[in-house]
Amino acid sequence: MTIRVKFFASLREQITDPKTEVDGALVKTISDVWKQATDHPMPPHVLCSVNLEHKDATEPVNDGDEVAFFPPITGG
Amino acid sequence: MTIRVKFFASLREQITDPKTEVDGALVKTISDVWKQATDHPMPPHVLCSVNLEHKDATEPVNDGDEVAFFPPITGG
Amino acid sequence: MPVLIKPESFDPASLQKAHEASMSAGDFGATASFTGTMRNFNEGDDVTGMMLEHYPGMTEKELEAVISDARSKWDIQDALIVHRVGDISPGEPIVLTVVWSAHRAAAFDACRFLMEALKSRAPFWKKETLKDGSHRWVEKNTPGYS
Amino acid sequence: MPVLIKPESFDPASLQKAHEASMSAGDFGATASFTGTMRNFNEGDDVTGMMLEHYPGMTEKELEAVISDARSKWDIQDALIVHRVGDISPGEPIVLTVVWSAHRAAAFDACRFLMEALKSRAPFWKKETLKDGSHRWVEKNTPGYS
Repeated sequence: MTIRVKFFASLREQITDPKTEVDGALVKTISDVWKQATDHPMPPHVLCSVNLEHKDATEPVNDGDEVAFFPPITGG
Repeated sequence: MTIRVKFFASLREQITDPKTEVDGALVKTISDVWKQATDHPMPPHVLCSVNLEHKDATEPVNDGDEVAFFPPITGG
Repeated sequence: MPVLIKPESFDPASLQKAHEASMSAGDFGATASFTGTMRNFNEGDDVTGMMLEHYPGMTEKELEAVISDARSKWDIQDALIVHRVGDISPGEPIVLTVVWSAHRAAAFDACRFLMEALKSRAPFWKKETLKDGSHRWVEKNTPGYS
Repeated sequence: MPVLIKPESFDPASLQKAHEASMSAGDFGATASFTGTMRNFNEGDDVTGMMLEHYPGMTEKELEAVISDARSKWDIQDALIVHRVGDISPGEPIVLTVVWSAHRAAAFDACRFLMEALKSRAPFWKKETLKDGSHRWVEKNTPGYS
Protein backbone atom coordinates (compact mmCIF):
# COMPACT_ATOMS: atom_id res chain seq x y z
CA MET A 1 0.00 0.00 0.00
CA THR A 2 1.07 3.55 -0.55
CA ILE A 3 0.33 7.02 0.77
CA ARG A 4 -0.69 9.64 -1.78
CA VAL A 5 0.93 13.05 -1.41
CA LYS A 6 -0.33 16.41 -2.68
CA PHE A 7 1.09 19.92 -2.63
CA PHE A 8 -0.99 23.02 -3.24
CA ALA A 9 -0.58 26.65 -4.29
CA SER A 10 2.85 28.26 -3.71
CA LEU A 11 4.19 25.01 -2.23
CA ARG A 12 3.30 23.13 -5.41
CA GLU A 13 5.32 25.67 -7.38
CA GLN A 14 8.28 25.66 -4.97
CA ILE A 15 8.72 21.91 -4.49
CA THR A 16 10.45 20.67 -7.62
CA ASP A 17 9.67 17.14 -8.70
CA PRO A 18 8.04 15.82 -5.51
CA LYS A 19 6.91 12.21 -5.18
CA THR A 20 3.14 11.83 -5.49
CA GLU A 21 3.23 8.54 -3.59
CA VAL A 22 5.39 7.28 -0.76
CA ASP A 23 5.75 3.79 0.70
CA GLY A 24 3.52 3.47 3.76
CA ALA A 25 6.04 1.15 5.41
CA LEU A 26 8.66 3.95 5.53
CA VAL A 27 6.59 6.59 7.37
CA LYS A 28 4.93 7.00 10.75
CA THR A 29 3.96 10.68 10.80
CA ILE A 30 3.03 13.45 8.42
CA SER A 31 6.54 14.88 8.81
CA ASP A 32 7.95 11.56 7.61
CA VAL A 33 5.76 11.76 4.52
CA TRP A 34 7.20 15.21 3.71
CA LYS A 35 10.78 13.89 4.07
CA GLN A 36 10.05 10.93 1.79
CA ALA A 37 8.30 13.06 -0.81
CA THR A 38 10.87 15.83 -1.24
CA ASP A 39 14.42 16.90 -0.35
CA HIS A 40 13.21 20.43 0.47
CA PRO A 41 13.10 21.28 4.19
CA MET A 42 9.53 21.86 5.42
CA PRO A 43 8.86 25.63 5.59
CA PRO A 44 7.67 26.98 8.98
CA HIS A 45 4.02 27.78 8.20
CA VAL A 46 3.06 24.74 6.17
CA LEU A 47 -0.39 23.30 6.88
CA CYS A 48 -1.11 19.58 6.60
CA SER A 49 -4.13 17.41 6.06
CA VAL A 50 -4.81 13.69 6.15
CA ASN A 51 -7.81 12.38 4.24
CA LEU A 52 -9.16 15.93 3.84
CA GLU A 53 -8.86 16.80 7.55
CA HIS A 54 -6.54 19.40 9.04
CA LYS A 55 -3.77 17.73 11.07
CA ASP A 56 -0.53 18.67 12.83
CA ALA A 57 2.67 17.48 11.15
CA THR A 58 3.40 15.30 14.20
CA GLU A 59 0.27 13.18 13.72
CA PRO A 60 0.42 9.60 12.45
CA VAL A 61 -0.41 8.40 8.96
CA ASN A 62 -1.61 5.02 7.72
CA ASP A 63 -1.36 3.05 4.53
CA GLY A 64 -3.84 4.34 1.97
CA ASP A 65 -4.04 7.85 3.41
CA GLU A 66 -4.05 10.98 1.28
CA VAL A 67 -1.66 13.51 2.78
CA ALA A 68 -1.61 17.14 1.60
CA PHE A 69 0.70 20.08 2.29
CA PHE A 70 -0.27 23.68 1.66
CA PRO A 71 0.55 27.27 2.62
CA PRO A 72 -1.65 29.40 4.89
CA ILE A 73 -5.19 29.70 3.56
CA THR A 74 -6.12 32.93 1.77
CA GLY A 75 -9.65 32.37 0.50
CA GLY A 76 -12.83 34.26 1.17
CA MET B 1 -46.90 82.39 17.87
CA THR B 2 -47.79 78.83 18.71
CA ILE B 3 -46.12 75.49 19.25
CA ARG B 4 -47.38 72.59 17.13
CA VAL B 5 -47.91 69.29 18.98
CA LYS B 6 -47.95 65.78 17.52
CA PHE B 7 -48.64 62.36 19.04
CA PHE B 8 -47.66 59.11 17.33
CA ALA B 9 -48.57 55.42 17.38
CA SER B 10 -50.15 54.05 20.58
CA LEU B 11 -49.96 57.49 22.23
CA ARG B 12 -52.00 59.01 19.39
CA GLU B 13 -54.66 56.37 20.05
CA GLN B 14 -54.59 56.77 23.85
CA ILE B 15 -54.67 60.54 24.12
CA THR B 16 -58.25 61.57 23.47
CA ASP B 17 -58.81 64.91 21.84
CA PRO B 18 -55.37 66.48 22.38
CA LYS B 19 -54.59 70.05 21.33
CA THR B 20 -52.54 70.23 18.14
CA GLU B 21 -51.27 73.70 19.03
CA VAL B 22 -50.43 75.33 22.35
CA ASP B 23 -49.68 78.95 23.16
CA GLY B 24 -45.90 79.48 23.25
CA ALA B 25 -46.27 82.06 26.02
CA LEU B 26 -47.64 79.43 28.43
CA VAL B 27 -44.80 76.88 28.18
CA LYS B 28 -41.11 76.73 28.94
CA THR B 29 -40.29 73.04 28.59
CA ILE B 30 -41.44 70.01 26.65
CA SER B 31 -43.23 68.78 29.80
CA ASP B 32 -45.20 72.02 29.87
CA VAL B 33 -46.28 71.41 26.27
CA TRP B 34 -47.63 67.98 27.27
CA LYS B 35 -49.61 69.50 30.16
CA GLN B 36 -51.11 72.17 27.92
CA ALA B 37 -51.99 69.71 25.15
CA THR B 38 -53.74 67.03 27.20
CA ASP B 39 -55.17 66.21 30.63
CA HIS B 40 -53.60 62.72 30.56
CA PRO B 41 -50.56 62.27 32.80
CA MET B 42 -47.37 61.64 30.78
CA PRO B 43 -46.64 57.89 30.73
CA PRO B 44 -43.18 56.83 31.99
CA HIS B 45 -41.50 55.78 28.73
CA VAL B 46 -42.67 58.55 26.43
CA LEU B 47 -40.06 59.88 24.00
CA CYS B 48 -40.02 63.52 22.90
CA SER B 49 -38.70 65.48 19.96
CA VAL B 50 -38.41 69.16 19.13
CA ASN B 51 -38.12 70.14 15.48
CA LEU B 52 -37.43 66.49 14.49
CA GLU B 53 -34.64 66.02 17.09
CA HIS B 54 -34.79 63.69 20.09
CA LYS B 55 -34.97 65.68 23.34
CA ASP B 56 -35.53 65.09 27.05
CA ALA B 57 -38.86 66.26 28.44
CA THR B 58 -37.03 68.76 30.65
CA GLU B 59 -35.59 70.65 27.69
CA PRO B 60 -36.87 74.11 26.68
CA VAL B 61 -39.15 74.92 23.78
CA ASN B 62 -39.57 78.08 21.77
CA ASP B 63 -42.33 79.73 19.83
CA GLY B 64 -42.76 78.10 16.45
CA ASP B 65 -41.32 74.74 17.50
CA GLU B 66 -42.83 71.41 16.49
CA VAL B 67 -42.99 69.13 19.53
CA ALA B 68 -43.78 65.43 19.21
CA PHE B 69 -44.51 62.68 21.73
CA PHE B 70 -44.21 58.99 20.96
CA PRO B 71 -43.80 55.55 22.54
CA PRO B 72 -40.53 53.55 22.41
CA ILE B 73 -39.40 52.95 18.83
CA THR B 74 -40.06 49.52 17.33
CA GLY B 75 -38.91 49.78 13.71
CA GLY B 76 -36.32 47.81 11.82
CA MET C 1 -29.93 58.77 -2.03
CA PRO C 2 -28.72 56.41 0.68
CA VAL C 3 -32.05 56.49 2.58
CA LEU C 4 -35.33 55.26 1.11
CA ILE C 5 -38.77 55.09 2.77
CA LYS C 6 -40.99 52.67 0.86
CA PRO C 7 -44.78 52.66 1.12
CA GLU C 8 -44.91 49.56 -1.14
CA SER C 9 -43.25 46.16 -0.98
CA PHE C 10 -39.63 46.26 -2.13
CA ASP C 11 -37.06 43.73 -3.33
CA PRO C 12 -33.89 44.06 -1.22
CA ALA C 13 -31.66 42.39 -3.83
CA SER C 14 -32.78 44.75 -6.62
CA LEU C 15 -32.32 47.87 -4.53
CA GLN C 16 -28.90 46.70 -3.36
CA LYS C 17 -27.86 46.01 -6.96
CA ALA C 18 -29.29 49.30 -8.22
CA HIS C 19 -27.29 51.22 -5.64
CA GLU C 20 -24.19 49.18 -6.37
CA ALA C 21 -24.49 50.05 -10.07
CA SER C 22 -23.61 53.63 -9.17
CA MET C 23 -20.33 52.45 -7.64
CA SER C 24 -17.18 51.38 -9.42
CA ALA C 25 -16.76 47.58 -9.30
CA GLY C 26 -13.32 46.71 -7.99
CA ASP C 27 -13.24 49.71 -5.65
CA PHE C 28 -14.85 47.84 -2.78
CA GLY C 29 -14.00 44.37 -1.50
CA ALA C 30 -16.75 43.78 1.05
CA THR C 31 -20.51 44.13 1.08
CA ALA C 32 -22.46 43.36 4.26
CA SER C 33 -26.20 43.35 3.98
CA PHE C 34 -29.06 42.78 6.40
CA THR C 35 -32.73 42.27 5.59
CA GLY C 36 -35.43 42.27 8.24
CA THR C 37 -38.51 40.37 7.09
CA MET C 38 -41.97 40.28 8.62
CA ARG C 39 -42.51 36.96 10.35
CA ASN C 40 -45.86 35.21 10.66
CA PHE C 41 -45.31 34.77 14.41
CA ASN C 42 -44.23 37.01 17.29
CA GLU C 43 -44.09 36.38 21.02
CA GLY C 44 -45.90 33.09 20.58
CA ASP C 45 -48.80 34.42 18.50
CA ASP C 46 -49.69 34.06 14.84
CA VAL C 47 -49.43 37.43 13.14
CA THR C 48 -51.37 38.02 9.93
CA GLY C 49 -50.45 41.61 9.15
CA MET C 50 -48.64 44.70 10.34
CA MET C 51 -48.89 48.45 10.02
CA LEU C 52 -45.69 50.46 10.19
CA GLU C 53 -46.21 54.04 11.30
CA HIS C 54 -43.43 56.62 11.05
CA TYR C 55 -42.77 60.30 11.64
CA PRO C 56 -42.21 61.74 8.17
CA GLY C 57 -39.30 64.15 8.14
CA MET C 58 -37.80 63.03 11.42
CA THR C 59 -37.44 59.45 10.19
CA GLU C 60 -35.38 60.42 7.14
CA LYS C 61 -33.31 62.82 9.23
CA GLU C 62 -32.47 60.13 11.81
CA LEU C 63 -31.64 57.53 9.16
CA GLU C 64 -29.29 59.96 7.44
CA ALA C 65 -27.69 60.74 10.81
CA VAL C 66 -27.22 57.01 11.43
CA ILE C 67 -25.36 56.64 8.12
CA SER C 68 -23.24 59.67 8.80
CA ASP C 69 -22.36 58.28 12.26
CA ALA C 70 -21.30 55.02 10.60
CA ARG C 71 -19.14 56.94 8.13
CA SER C 72 -17.38 58.72 10.98
CA LYS C 73 -16.75 55.49 12.90
CA TRP C 74 -15.60 53.20 10.05
CA ASP C 75 -13.78 53.51 6.78
CA ILE C 76 -16.68 52.65 4.50
CA GLN C 77 -17.30 53.31 0.82
CA ASP C 78 -21.05 53.65 0.80
CA ALA C 79 -24.21 52.70 2.72
CA LEU C 80 -27.88 52.19 2.00
CA ILE C 81 -30.92 52.04 4.29
CA VAL C 82 -34.37 51.13 2.98
CA HIS C 83 -37.36 50.97 5.35
CA ARG C 84 -40.92 49.98 4.64
CA VAL C 85 -43.91 51.93 5.97
CA GLY C 86 -47.67 51.33 5.85
CA ASP C 87 -49.53 48.02 5.71
CA ILE C 88 -47.33 44.99 5.24
CA SER C 89 -47.83 41.20 5.04
CA PRO C 90 -45.83 38.29 6.48
CA GLY C 91 -42.84 37.40 4.32
CA GLU C 92 -42.38 40.96 3.07
CA PRO C 93 -39.15 42.85 3.80
CA ILE C 94 -39.32 45.55 6.47
CA VAL C 95 -35.80 46.93 6.41
CA LEU C 96 -32.58 46.66 4.42
CA THR C 97 -29.18 47.95 5.52
CA VAL C 98 -26.13 47.59 3.29
CA VAL C 99 -22.54 48.72 3.72
CA TRP C 100 -19.77 48.63 1.13
CA SER C 101 -16.12 48.90 2.17
CA ALA C 102 -12.60 47.89 1.20
CA HIS C 103 -12.26 45.27 3.94
CA ARG C 104 -14.80 43.03 5.62
CA ALA C 105 -14.39 44.13 9.26
CA ALA C 106 -15.73 47.63 8.55
CA ALA C 107 -18.61 46.29 6.43
CA PHE C 108 -19.74 43.82 9.11
CA ASP C 109 -19.40 46.31 11.98
CA ALA C 110 -21.05 49.21 10.19
CA CYS C 111 -23.94 47.16 8.76
CA ARG C 112 -24.83 45.90 12.22
CA PHE C 113 -24.40 49.38 13.66
CA LEU C 114 -26.89 50.77 11.12
CA MET C 115 -29.50 48.25 12.27
CA GLU C 116 -28.98 48.79 16.00
CA ALA C 117 -28.85 52.56 15.62
CA LEU C 118 -31.96 52.80 13.47
CA LYS C 119 -33.89 50.55 15.87
CA SER C 120 -33.10 52.90 18.74
CA ARG C 121 -33.32 56.28 16.95
CA ALA C 122 -35.49 56.25 13.84
CA PRO C 123 -39.16 56.88 14.66
CA PHE C 124 -41.03 53.81 13.39
CA TRP C 125 -43.75 51.91 15.25
CA LYS C 126 -45.20 48.49 14.50
CA LYS C 127 -48.83 47.54 15.02
CA GLU C 128 -49.57 43.87 14.56
CA THR C 129 -52.81 42.25 13.44
CA LEU C 130 -53.32 38.87 15.12
CA LYS C 131 -55.10 35.82 13.77
CA ASP C 132 -58.32 36.66 15.65
CA GLY C 133 -58.43 40.09 13.98
CA SER C 134 -57.28 42.00 17.07
CA HIS C 135 -54.49 44.60 16.92
CA ARG C 136 -51.59 45.32 19.24
CA TRP C 137 -48.70 47.78 19.22
CA VAL C 138 -45.31 46.11 19.49
CA GLU C 139 -43.90 47.40 22.76
CA LYS C 140 -40.20 46.77 22.43
CA ASN C 141 -37.57 45.43 20.10
CA THR C 142 -35.78 42.12 20.53
CA PRO C 143 -32.14 42.43 21.66
CA GLY C 144 -29.61 43.07 18.90
CA TYR C 145 -26.75 41.19 20.54
CA SER C 146 -27.12 37.71 21.96
CA MET D 1 -27.19 22.32 -1.14
CA PRO D 2 -25.86 24.93 1.27
CA VAL D 3 -22.30 24.89 -0.21
CA LEU D 4 -21.49 25.81 -3.81
CA ILE D 5 -18.07 25.97 -5.51
CA LYS D 6 -18.33 28.08 -8.67
CA PRO D 7 -15.78 27.94 -11.50
CA GLU D 8 -17.64 30.76 -13.30
CA SER D 9 -18.71 34.24 -12.24
CA PHE D 10 -21.84 34.22 -10.09
CA ASP D 11 -24.47 36.73 -9.05
CA PRO D 12 -24.77 36.76 -5.23
CA ALA D 13 -28.26 38.29 -5.23
CA SER D 14 -29.65 35.60 -7.58
CA LEU D 15 -28.14 32.73 -5.62
CA GLN D 16 -29.41 34.16 -2.34
CA LYS D 17 -32.90 34.55 -3.80
CA ALA D 18 -32.84 31.10 -5.35
CA HIS D 19 -31.95 29.53 -2.01
CA GLU D 20 -34.55 31.64 -0.22
CA ALA D 21 -37.21 30.40 -2.64
CA SER D 22 -36.88 26.97 -1.02
CA MET D 23 -37.76 28.45 2.36
CA SER D 24 -41.14 29.50 3.67
CA ALA D 25 -41.48 33.30 3.68
CA GLY D 26 -42.63 34.47 7.09
CA ASP D 27 -40.69 31.74 8.88
CA PHE D 28 -37.52 33.80 9.18
CA GLY D 29 -37.20 37.41 10.29
CA ALA D 30 -33.56 38.12 9.62
CA THR D 31 -31.19 37.60 6.71
CA ALA D 32 -27.54 38.59 7.04
CA SER D 33 -25.44 38.38 3.92
CA PHE D 34 -21.81 39.05 3.09
CA THR D 35 -20.21 39.29 -0.34
CA GLY D 36 -16.46 39.44 -0.84
CA THR D 37 -15.58 41.04 -4.16
CA MET D 38 -12.24 41.13 -5.96
CA ARG D 39 -10.74 44.58 -5.66
CA ASN D 40 -8.50 46.18 -8.28
CA PHE D 41 -5.93 47.03 -5.62
CA ASN D 42 -4.21 45.16 -2.78
CA GLU D 43 -1.41 46.18 -0.45
CA GLY D 44 -0.79 49.32 -2.48
CA ASP D 45 -0.58 47.63 -5.89
CA ASP D 46 -2.92 47.56 -8.88
CA VAL D 47 -4.24 44.05 -9.36
CA THR D 48 -5.55 43.06 -12.79
CA GLY D 49 -6.54 39.45 -12.19
CA MET D 50 -6.58 36.60 -9.72
CA MET D 51 -6.49 32.82 -9.74
CA LEU D 52 -8.23 30.98 -6.91
CA GLU D 53 -6.85 27.51 -6.29
CA HIS D 54 -8.62 25.07 -4.00
CA TYR D 55 -8.41 21.51 -2.73
CA PRO D 56 -11.41 19.74 -4.28
CA GLY D 57 -13.11 17.49 -1.76
CA MET D 58 -11.52 19.03 1.31
CA THR D 59 -12.87 22.47 0.48
CA GLU D 60 -16.49 21.30 0.33
CA LYS D 61 -16.00 19.23 3.48
CA GLU D 62 -14.62 22.19 5.44
CA LEU D 63 -17.35 24.55 4.23
CA GLU D 64 -20.02 22.07 5.27
CA ALA D 65 -18.32 21.72 8.67
CA VAL D 66 -18.29 25.51 9.04
CA ILE D 67 -22.05 25.64 8.43
CA SER D 68 -22.68 22.80 10.84
CA ASP D 69 -20.57 24.57 13.50
CA ALA D 70 -22.68 27.70 12.98
CA ARG D 71 -25.85 25.64 13.37
CA SER D 72 -24.62 24.24 16.67
CA LYS D 73 -23.66 27.69 18.02
CA TRP D 74 -26.71 29.72 16.96
CA ASP D 75 -30.39 29.16 16.42
CA ILE D 76 -30.43 29.64 12.66
CA GLN D 77 -32.91 28.59 10.00
CA ASP D 78 -30.60 28.08 7.06
CA ALA D 79 -27.20 29.06 5.66
CA LEU D 80 -25.52 29.31 2.28
CA ILE D 81 -21.87 29.54 1.28
CA VAL D 82 -20.82 30.14 -2.33
CA HIS D 83 -17.13 30.40 -3.25
CA ARG D 84 -15.55 31.15 -6.59
CA VAL D 85 -12.56 29.18 -7.92
CA GLY D 86 -10.36 29.59 -11.02
CA ASP D 87 -9.50 32.78 -12.91
CA ILE D 88 -11.37 35.85 -11.78
CA SER D 89 -11.40 39.55 -12.67
CA PRO D 90 -11.66 42.69 -10.50
CA GLY D 91 -15.24 43.52 -9.57
CA GLU D 92 -16.33 39.87 -9.60
CA PRO D 93 -17.64 38.23 -6.42
CA ILE D 94 -15.30 35.79 -4.66
CA VAL D 95 -17.45 34.60 -1.80
CA LEU D 96 -21.00 34.83 -0.51
CA THR D 97 -22.17 33.83 2.98
CA VAL D 98 -25.82 34.11 3.98
CA VAL D 99 -27.64 33.19 7.19
CA TRP D 100 -31.39 33.16 7.77
CA SER D 101 -32.80 33.17 11.31
CA ALA D 102 -35.78 34.25 13.38
CA HIS D 103 -33.96 37.15 15.06
CA ARG D 104 -31.19 39.41 13.87
CA ALA D 105 -28.54 38.70 16.52
CA ALA D 106 -28.08 35.10 15.38
CA ALA D 107 -28.05 36.07 11.69
CA PHE D 108 -25.37 38.74 12.19
CA ASP D 109 -23.21 36.58 14.45
CA ALA D 110 -23.45 33.43 12.35
CA CYS D 111 -22.89 35.19 9.00
CA ARG D 112 -19.70 36.74 10.30
CA PHE D 113 -18.64 33.45 11.85
CA LEU D 114 -19.05 31.69 8.48
CA MET D 115 -16.66 34.19 6.86
CA GLU D 116 -14.03 34.06 9.61
CA ALA D 117 -14.22 30.27 9.86
CA LEU D 118 -13.98 29.67 6.12
CA LYS D 119 -11.04 32.04 5.84
CA SER D 120 -9.14 30.05 8.45
CA ARG D 121 -10.24 26.50 7.52
CA ALA D 122 -11.36 26.11 3.91
CA PRO D 123 -8.42 25.39 1.59
CA PHE D 124 -8.42 28.22 -0.96
CA TRP D 125 -5.39 30.18 -2.14
CA LYS D 126 -5.23 33.42 -4.09
CA LYS D 127 -2.63 34.23 -6.72
CA GLU D 128 -2.73 37.80 -7.96
CA THR D 129 -1.69 39.13 -11.37
CA LEU D 130 -0.24 42.63 -11.07
CA LYS D 131 -0.35 45.45 -13.60
CA ASP D 132 3.14 44.65 -14.91
CA GLY D 133 2.07 41.06 -15.65
CA SER D 134 3.89 39.52 -12.70
CA HIS D 135 2.18 37.07 -10.33
CA ARG D 136 2.26 36.72 -6.55
CA TRP D 137 0.59 34.43 -4.05
CA VAL D 138 -1.37 36.29 -1.38
CA GLU D 139 0.40 35.40 1.87
CA LYS D 140 -2.16 36.17 4.50
CA ASN D 141 -5.67 37.42 5.01
CA THR D 142 -6.60 40.84 6.36
CA PRO D 143 -7.93 40.81 9.93
CA GLY D 144 -11.63 40.04 10.31
CA TYR D 145 -12.18 42.20 13.37
CA SER D 146 -10.98 45.80 13.58
